[in-house]
Amino acid sequence: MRQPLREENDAVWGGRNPTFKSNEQKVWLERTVEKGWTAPEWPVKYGGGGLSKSEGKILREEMKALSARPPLMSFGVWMLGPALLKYGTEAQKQTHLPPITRGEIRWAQGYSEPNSGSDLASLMTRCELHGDHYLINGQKIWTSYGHKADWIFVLVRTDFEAAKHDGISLVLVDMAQPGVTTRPIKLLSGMSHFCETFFDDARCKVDNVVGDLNRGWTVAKYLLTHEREMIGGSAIGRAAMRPLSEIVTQQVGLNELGVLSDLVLRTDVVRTEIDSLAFLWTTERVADEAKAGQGVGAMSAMLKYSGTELNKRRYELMMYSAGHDALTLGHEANLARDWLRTKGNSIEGGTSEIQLNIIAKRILGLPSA
Amino acid sequence: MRQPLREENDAVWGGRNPTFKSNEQKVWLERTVEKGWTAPEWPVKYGGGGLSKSEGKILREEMKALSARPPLMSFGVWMLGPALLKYGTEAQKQTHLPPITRGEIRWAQGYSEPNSGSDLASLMTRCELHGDHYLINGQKIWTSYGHKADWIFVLVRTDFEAAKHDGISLVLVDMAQPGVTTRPIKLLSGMSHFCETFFDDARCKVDNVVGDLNRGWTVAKYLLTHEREMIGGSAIGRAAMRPLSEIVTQQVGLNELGVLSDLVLRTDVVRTEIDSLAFLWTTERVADEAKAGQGVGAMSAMLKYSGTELNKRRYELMMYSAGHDALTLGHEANLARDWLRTKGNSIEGGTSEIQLNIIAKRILGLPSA
Amino acid sequence: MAMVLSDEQKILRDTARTFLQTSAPIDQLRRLRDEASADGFDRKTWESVVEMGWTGVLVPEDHGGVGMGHVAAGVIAEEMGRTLMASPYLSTAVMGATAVVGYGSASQCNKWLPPLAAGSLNVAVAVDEGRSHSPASISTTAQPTERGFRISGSKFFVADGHVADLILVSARSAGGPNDTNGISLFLVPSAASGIEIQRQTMVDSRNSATVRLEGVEVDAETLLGEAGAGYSALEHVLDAGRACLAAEMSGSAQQCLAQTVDYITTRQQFGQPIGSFQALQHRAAHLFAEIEIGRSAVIRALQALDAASDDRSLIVSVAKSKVGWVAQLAAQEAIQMHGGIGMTDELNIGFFLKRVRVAEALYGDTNFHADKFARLRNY
Amino acid sequence: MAMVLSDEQKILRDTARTFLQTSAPIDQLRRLRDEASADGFDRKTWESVVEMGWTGVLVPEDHGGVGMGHVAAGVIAEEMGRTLMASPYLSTAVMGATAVVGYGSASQCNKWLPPLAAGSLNVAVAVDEGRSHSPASISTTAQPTERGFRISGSKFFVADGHVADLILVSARSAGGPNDTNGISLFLVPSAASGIEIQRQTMVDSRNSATVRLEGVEVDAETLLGEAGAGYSALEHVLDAGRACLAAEMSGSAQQCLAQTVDYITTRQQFGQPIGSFQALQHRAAHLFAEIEIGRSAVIRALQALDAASDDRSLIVSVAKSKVGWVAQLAAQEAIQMHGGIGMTDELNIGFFLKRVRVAEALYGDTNFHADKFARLRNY
Repeated sequence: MRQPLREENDAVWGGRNPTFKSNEQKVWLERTVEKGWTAPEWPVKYGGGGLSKSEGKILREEMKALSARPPLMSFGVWMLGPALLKYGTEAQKQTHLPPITRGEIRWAQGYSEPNSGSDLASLMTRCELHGDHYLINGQKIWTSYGHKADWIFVLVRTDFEAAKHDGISLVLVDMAQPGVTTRPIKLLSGMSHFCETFFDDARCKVDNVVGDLNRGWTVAKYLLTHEREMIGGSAIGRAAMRPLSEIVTQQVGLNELGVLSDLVLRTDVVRTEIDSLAFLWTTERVADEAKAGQGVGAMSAMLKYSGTELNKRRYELMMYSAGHDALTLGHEANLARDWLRTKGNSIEGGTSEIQLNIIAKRILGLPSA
Repeated sequence: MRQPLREENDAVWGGRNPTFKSNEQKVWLERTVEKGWTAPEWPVKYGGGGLSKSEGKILREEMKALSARPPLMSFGVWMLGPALLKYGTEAQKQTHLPPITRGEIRWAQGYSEPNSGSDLASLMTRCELHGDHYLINGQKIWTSYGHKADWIFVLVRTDFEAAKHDGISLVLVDMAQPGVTTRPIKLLSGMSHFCETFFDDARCKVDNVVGDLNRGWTVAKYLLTHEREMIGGSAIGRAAMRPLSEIVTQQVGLNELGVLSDLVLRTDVVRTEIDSLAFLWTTERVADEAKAGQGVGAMSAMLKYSGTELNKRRYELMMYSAGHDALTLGHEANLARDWLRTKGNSIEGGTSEIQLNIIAKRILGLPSA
Repeated sequence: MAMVLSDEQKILRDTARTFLQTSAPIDQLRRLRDEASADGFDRKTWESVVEMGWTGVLVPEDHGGVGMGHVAAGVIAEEMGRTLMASPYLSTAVMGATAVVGYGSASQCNKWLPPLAAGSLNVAVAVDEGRSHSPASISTTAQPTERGFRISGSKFFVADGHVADLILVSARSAGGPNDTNGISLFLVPSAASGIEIQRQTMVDSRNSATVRLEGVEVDAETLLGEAGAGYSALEHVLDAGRACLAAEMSGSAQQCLAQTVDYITTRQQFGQPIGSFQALQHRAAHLFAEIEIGRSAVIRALQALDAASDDRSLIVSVAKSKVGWVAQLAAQEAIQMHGGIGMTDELNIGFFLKRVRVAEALYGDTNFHADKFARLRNY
Repeated sequence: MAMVLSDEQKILRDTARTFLQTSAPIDQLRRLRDEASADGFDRKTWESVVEMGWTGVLVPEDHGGVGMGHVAAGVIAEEMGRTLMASPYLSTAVMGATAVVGYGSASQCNKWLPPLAAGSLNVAVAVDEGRSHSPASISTTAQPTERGFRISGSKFFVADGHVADLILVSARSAGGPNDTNGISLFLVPSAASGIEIQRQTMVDSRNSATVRLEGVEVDAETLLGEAGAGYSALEHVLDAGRACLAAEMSGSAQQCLAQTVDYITTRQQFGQPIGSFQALQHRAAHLFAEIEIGRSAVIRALQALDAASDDRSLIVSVAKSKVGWVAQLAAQEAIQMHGGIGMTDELNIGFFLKRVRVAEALYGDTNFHADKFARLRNY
């Protein structure tokens, strides 16, 4: 397992029907679960490793130094867990956290709706009390791996009279029931891991509301911060990848003076490399500042914005350097597919425009219109 | 006079107290005035050349082919004249147009106010009837060459009850009176041709209102189109200047492979040259389309926006190529002064932001907030 | 020359727009892709194109064409760019015609132009041999034989090569790997013995082919122009293709902007159309300005081809480089402004992103032409 | 190393900020300019700077300094960038100290460091001879003599050269025009016979000088390090200067953004603060992101100097190139967002635009360092 992941398909996601590409993957997950290292900084009683932030950082660095693969990819670990730890009841924590750390339950995120994209709080999925449980009706979209998930955390409207942000709740729904169906959405890269998820009298027990009823917006925002950090985290991974110039030089070659043969491309590559390094250091600095209790909370918006825009630039330049080869369908490196996929980076998880709005308002304090 | 203008200071602006740097300048002006070629397309009876648009274009091209200098720089010709021809009374045309064509009266523009920049229509300069004349009180800013002008066309508020755009009039005011004073504003280049202009019970005859009273906003907008075209026109002049690459190559030199020694700068230079050529052709195309009765009226906003942004890029690259030399005060080429001056290009005559607003709303038809 | 369309060209534009939007809307390309069409284009629509005379747009009337010139050819390409009609138009009607009309002998013109104009002869241009466009870097050889030449080599990224009847092949009859001297052009029937054509579907759902020539024996009549002196003809043919690709990309960019403006005018978020947000307005306005600037470069390049201007290469490089960049900006901005739906295959914009990428790479990407421009200006 | 300031460094930052905003606000620079000050900096303020120990920031305690390191030196430079304090800090306390501390013999350290830390010795670095920065392209010669060397040549753009007591001169004792071998460094008293120093006021109202050396006789003791092997020492000294210039520009960029945010929050147009318009919000937010990314590069570069990292040159080039670009963006955006008032000399932003331009050019502009980065990565 000491090889970087090459594709998302190679990763272990767990769940009720887990798939492992090799026995090593299974063993690696079991060993890390024993140590609580699928969620190193969670309390031991919930299946975590009980490490402090500093210890967690050391573990991550050691793992990175070993080129160890992440044992488990999990929206439960990255997103729902932190929200449950902060806002969940003790019973919710005991019920939901340990299966997450063991990779037994795979979670999906039910946030966006067809008419509520950037304006998330305008969501209209209905959640109404019906005896001792809720009935949920509506549609979510951009549910990542919704067709493979076991449970879903869903933003729903529980008060239709209240102001936009005041009638929203976050509920936990088991997807293994007839009222929940999913349909994959084909992306322009030809791939599809996003789904539409439909709720048709889907049931949810009353004790599966996270935080106070009608106060889900607070929980939702907290969870979004972790989503941005997760995306920022994958940006770190990308930035630490093979230097762009190495890839480009191999493709394009050097001229008699020892500089890249395509002089115009060289300028774009060097600027992108400089920006990438400085961005990589920024992710480190923001993490160090957070650890030191300094820094600004909304910085995750800045990392999400700059990291995804930079990743798009990186792939554009890789496409230029690969030339005609990459434009052939079925080209073995699948570069074109990955390049097309990057176009969604600045849309999913909050568009670049939304991140800029957050920076403008929460960090710079600029006035609303 | 078959040498391009090197500096604005070299130009002939006319006026009650005209200055000529040489007798040739004076003779050249007199000769062109005789032919009506200071305003080639105006009617002969108002001192113009009586040429059609096609003939005017031929004249301009021939002048350019001869490298002939413009005989007269004149806001009267470029801006006020077209507005008077369209909206003025016969008496106003007879009174004001001939002195403009002869370079006898130099005009200034009184539009912006300290609190009415981009939001021009919020202007507050008062114009009130007082017997058989108006009294004007208020302050204008960014009056180009206000301290050297004889008359000024001023946007004033004549109805204080009406909606913002409905109480504005355009009036013509003689500056040779005690109620009008000017004060130059020092720009960051150290130069100053902009003024503040103060009106303190300045007088203006009732027949010096252009167009209908309180309907000045229509005239004002028409006049602004001509201002943008004028700025677009100077952009043409600039684009037709010595190619950027020639200047840069001379400064920076070529390497062993015959390409510019500064490889990174080379990329920026070539992209700017490509954009400049394509922009130059766009000014020609827009003119050809206008002549053919095609095209979009608000295109002047696009030319103003792109032309000024391009000019800023051009000067940035000239600064890079000149290196340390240009950073010394008193450097003979005065490049730094001109570079600093370009920073105002995208602000004066309507900011780039305003031009983009115009394109978005009037050309693309995007909705208002 | 005034940079406006003549009345004749305007009629052509309006006809083309109506025809293409009715008979070859972008859904046609989607269908061809989803059905994995063997031809990669719709034969029925192509027949209508032939009937309208578009295949003869550059062919003189005395050879069965309509001889309307490059501006007209570009008008058609621009309209095709709006609906992304797939067809051998560029290879055949633009580049093939430019080659034969410009450099063919009387007998070559008589032989090839009438069927080309009549739509019964498809041409493909086989020039590149490597990762990226570099027309002088070829190692395909043409050795003199008793009856003509023997050609051997491999050509990649040959647009529409799989449906070509005649292939324009550049081959080296003298000189070293990057010499512009020593390159000869041949009009080789695709059915000639020793030619192997392998179709490759591209990311834009259009076609290109790998063409392998193994000791292909051709007679002297296949030589276009003079032996060893074909490079300037090749550049001319390529420039015609580049200018029309720029026209096509310009049409695509305009379509991306138009669709985006429509979308943001109607899509509501935060209680108002997102097109009322100033940040999107300014980006759309900036894109509009860039598209307009690109359009001027396109018409200038097409006029330069018609006028056989000395500056043709420089002007064409401006157009290909500028519009290649602008069209990518347009497609990217269109996706971003469409938000979530912009990521999906369902939205047509993805087709534009893909086609523009391929068109931008074809016959020299924006960097290639920027570099060429700089070299033409000696820096 | 964690990329956060230590407690000691935070105290230094707070002290510096308070002092500079009180005692050396930007109006000081305006006054120096308008009065055409002979020194080009304020002697009284400089005395306070000396008292606070900033001139000794890189000088070890046993030579009279406080030895706080480059991160601390950068913290001071960054705060100076916020108010544009003019002083010989960079030449003397950063580059002069780096040279002597890093490469001086025991006797040179004993001789020069105590007065340097005590503020009684100003140093200037004389390296460039041409239009742009190119430290190996020198033709100033150092010929061996009986008692030492004879130095001849002309140096341009010597920051603070007119107030220097000691000039660090790079001269060629062997090798051709662009060789990095054969360069020697000398600590030459500015009073030495044969030196002519001509002050030049720069566009940023700071000073630089032309230093001409005509057969200047110096003894062997003036040689810093080994003869002919001075290039790597020179690069080290320059890197220290470049990193602190990046820190200074980062401070200037942050100040430009802060002033702009203040302005657009209050300036009303169309009945609302212009800072509520989304286009300006997004541009300000983008600028914020760029400034933050630049800040990371600065602290990383300063840490690399403290750690004597092998990657020092590469990291410093990232910082100088990135921040040089960001600071120009910040000044330009600040002017544009201020609108009309942004064009005037009355607004302080113009001083930032001018200073950033000079700082960006000093010791290699953003293109120079981009190119250097690419060469260090072998492409």
